[in-house]
Amino acid sequence: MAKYYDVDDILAEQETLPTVFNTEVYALGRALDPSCDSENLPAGSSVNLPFWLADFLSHRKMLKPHLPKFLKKRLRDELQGEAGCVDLRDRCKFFYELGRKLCTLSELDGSEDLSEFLLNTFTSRFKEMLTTSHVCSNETRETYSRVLTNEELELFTRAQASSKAFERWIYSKSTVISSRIKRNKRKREWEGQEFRFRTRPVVSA
Amino acid sequence: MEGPATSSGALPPDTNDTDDLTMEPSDDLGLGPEVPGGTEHPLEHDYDVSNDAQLLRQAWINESLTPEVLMYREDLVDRIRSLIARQEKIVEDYEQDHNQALTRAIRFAEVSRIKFCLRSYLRKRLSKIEAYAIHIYMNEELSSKLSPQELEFAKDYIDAVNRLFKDSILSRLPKDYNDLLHQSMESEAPDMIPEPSLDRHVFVRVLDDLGDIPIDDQNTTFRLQEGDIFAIRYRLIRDFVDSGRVELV
Amino acid sequence: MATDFARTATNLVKELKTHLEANDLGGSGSASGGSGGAVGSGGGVRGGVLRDPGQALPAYKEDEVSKSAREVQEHYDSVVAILGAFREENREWDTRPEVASSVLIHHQSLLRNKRLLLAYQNLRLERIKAFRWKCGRLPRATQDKLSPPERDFVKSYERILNSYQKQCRVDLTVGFFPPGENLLKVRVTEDLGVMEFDYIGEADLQVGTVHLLPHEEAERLIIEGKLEHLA
Amino acid sequence: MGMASCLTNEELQFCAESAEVTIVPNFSTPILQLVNGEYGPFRAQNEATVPFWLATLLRKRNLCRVKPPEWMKSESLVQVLAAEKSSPNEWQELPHHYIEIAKLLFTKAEEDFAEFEMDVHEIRRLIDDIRLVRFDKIEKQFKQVTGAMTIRLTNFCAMELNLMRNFLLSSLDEYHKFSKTAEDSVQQRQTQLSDDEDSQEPQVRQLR
Repeated sequence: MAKYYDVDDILAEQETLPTVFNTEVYALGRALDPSCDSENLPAGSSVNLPFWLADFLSHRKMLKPHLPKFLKKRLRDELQGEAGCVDLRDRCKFFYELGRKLCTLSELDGSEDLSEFLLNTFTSRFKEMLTTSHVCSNETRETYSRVLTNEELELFTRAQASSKAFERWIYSKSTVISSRIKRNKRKREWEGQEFRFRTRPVVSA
Repeated sequence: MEGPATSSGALPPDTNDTDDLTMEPSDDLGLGPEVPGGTEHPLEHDYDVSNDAQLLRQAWINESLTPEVLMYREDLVDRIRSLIARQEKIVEDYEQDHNQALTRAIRFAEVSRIKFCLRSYLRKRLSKIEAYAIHIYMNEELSSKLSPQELEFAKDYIDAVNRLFKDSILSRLPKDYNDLLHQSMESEAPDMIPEPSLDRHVFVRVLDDLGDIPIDDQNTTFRLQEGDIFAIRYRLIRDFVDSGRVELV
Repeated sequence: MATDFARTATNLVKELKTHLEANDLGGSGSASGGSGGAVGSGGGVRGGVLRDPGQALPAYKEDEVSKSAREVQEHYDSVVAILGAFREENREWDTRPEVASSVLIHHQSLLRNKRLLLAYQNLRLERIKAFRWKCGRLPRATQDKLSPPERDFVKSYERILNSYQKQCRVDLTVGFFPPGENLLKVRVTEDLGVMEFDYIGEADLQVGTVHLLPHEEAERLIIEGKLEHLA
Repeated sequence: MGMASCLTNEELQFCAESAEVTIVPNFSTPILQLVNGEYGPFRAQNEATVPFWLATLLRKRNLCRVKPPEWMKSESLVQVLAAEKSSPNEWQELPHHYIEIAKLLFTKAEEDFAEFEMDVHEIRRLIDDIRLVRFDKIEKQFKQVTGAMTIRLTNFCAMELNLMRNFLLSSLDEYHKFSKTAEDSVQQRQTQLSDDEDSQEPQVRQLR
């Protein structure tokens, strides 16, 4: 897996979706569903599972996955109308990433037009972001960081960073190199490291 | 003439003494292949690659902007190294010679620029090698793109990271699940190895008419003509980077 | 709830990620990827100076890692117990869907925990390297936050990096910023005594004094916070 | 979103400093042989061509005047600006590093413009205008991006590309992921039909 260590990918797979078990599950009744009163989880139980587990079991026909609430018809209709300002972050931080992953699930009802829906949503929101991404007020930025999904926020922040870096560069007379760390002189924690200088101390102070 | 308006500590020579600006006899100058200098090229062609310093600069830019490690430019780096050494020697030799102060400042500036490119070039490569060490090391074709030193670095790096993962995490896991290449004994092929995404998009400039290249499975093609710049999926132009028919911008 | 199957490790990763984002070193990805980034344009999203170098890396959470490892062991024990029971009875466990699903859930939870734990270690590893490239060697405050295996790694990393640099006869830990002028104007913020430099020879670096020093040698001292670059 | 591939603006400026410029030296010397090539011979008051970094070094020591390049003449800038404004989908050809070069000249050799009868303020304003008009056009154009595609950006300049790099390229990456997902899910549905039978049984046989 090329993205084995990718933390965003990992966290996207932590998002949950409703599932219905096709089989009974031996000895995990309570663990899967706290309201279960038998040792085994009965077949037909509805359980919310993180994607990483639902995906695996669904491929083995042990459960049937369902669309998470935020991808249900109602929200989709809502998004068709005014995609730009809908708070997707609240619904799922990894809206697109998880959405795309759901597209690969077999047996997921309503997944046929899911990829198209995701694409359309991204496209319409992308345009809006483009208008504001390079120049925008602090308030807009604030609002944005509350409603954008992780993927969108990353794009937005990157665009902002590029603009800022450009402004900094174009208005600067010369490049000033600065330290990334503020040295704490009181604690002498920075002392005594044997840095290998090419510059050779001749006389120590 | 005015005194040095400059911070450099290198005093400008007396105007009467202009001969001091002359460099040493030309047999003393180990310069790269004799390619006409940039003077013939108008500004519009400031990207025209024609000598080692420029080649190195472009190699550094390519390396900075591609998702995967490119072919190591062994000959170029070797030539650059000896150029640097020679120039540094000259800078050192002129240390006491005030008549050569400007010459020295110029050479020092130029060699600093070249050293910056070389370091950045090698650093960018190392960072990609670190990120995809196992992927590269397990693939002969990719390994062949590394210098012997880089290959050794990759191997040592893999060892060091393996040891870290083993000591801190894997040693605490049950035996069927403590491998670093396979998620578990169930995995038939290694399924834990990070690799670069060749589907990332890049900006390229076409240096050579490449004709129509396919851009998807549906036989759609795209014409790449000399001088054009594109935002394009890296995979589509991958082969042209090492052969120098496109460059990253 | 099934999410409990990896909760400890998930929190470990989430918390570390949040901490690292709040204490950004500027620039993204592996720091060895180039130009220090203090003036960087690219990934340096949140930017700024790291106020407290001690926060560059949070302490290694040994307790949580152990706890998660214990959970892994429990999953494993469950699998072994189930398989053992069936072997004793000489029955095929995988013809029993309710048992198979249980085994698969344990199995998948094992993989998940393993991935999270490794991701946790890998995130730390990346930060340790980034710090080394951008700010020089780790300060004491950070060294205390390393686990013993991490301390070993730091040593190994220094060693292989040195060996590479030696073979290539190049010092990669300087020259992160494109050289503009030969000499940089700097003010000394920490007594360094008399040092010898390329190009200009010796300089007496007493606190508060101003010097013109060669770009690449001055650069490292600036990055380490011993000199201040004056525009 | 993976390792960021980028160059800093300072690095771009560094690249721009390798481009050549005309200077009028006030000293004379035979050919200057450098790694980069041969420069000179220099004769006082005669034009010579050197890379920007060398021009800057000499200029700082008051050893030359830097002659702003032809394309910076206000007449040609006025033309460029007009053309940029009148054609929303076409980009005028400018030196690849025009923004960096302009900045270099404005900061390092501002007084020299007058010596070549050029009005530095007017030129500065024109260049800023051109830059802004082009940025604006770029944003408009990218609104037409609606999917994974290859985009022709001929005549885009280094700094313009760098400014758009993160946003545009990452968006294209994102679009590509969408189209790939669409393909994959179609494919998967097809294979699903064929092996529905075998996969009924849980696939865990090798687990010990």
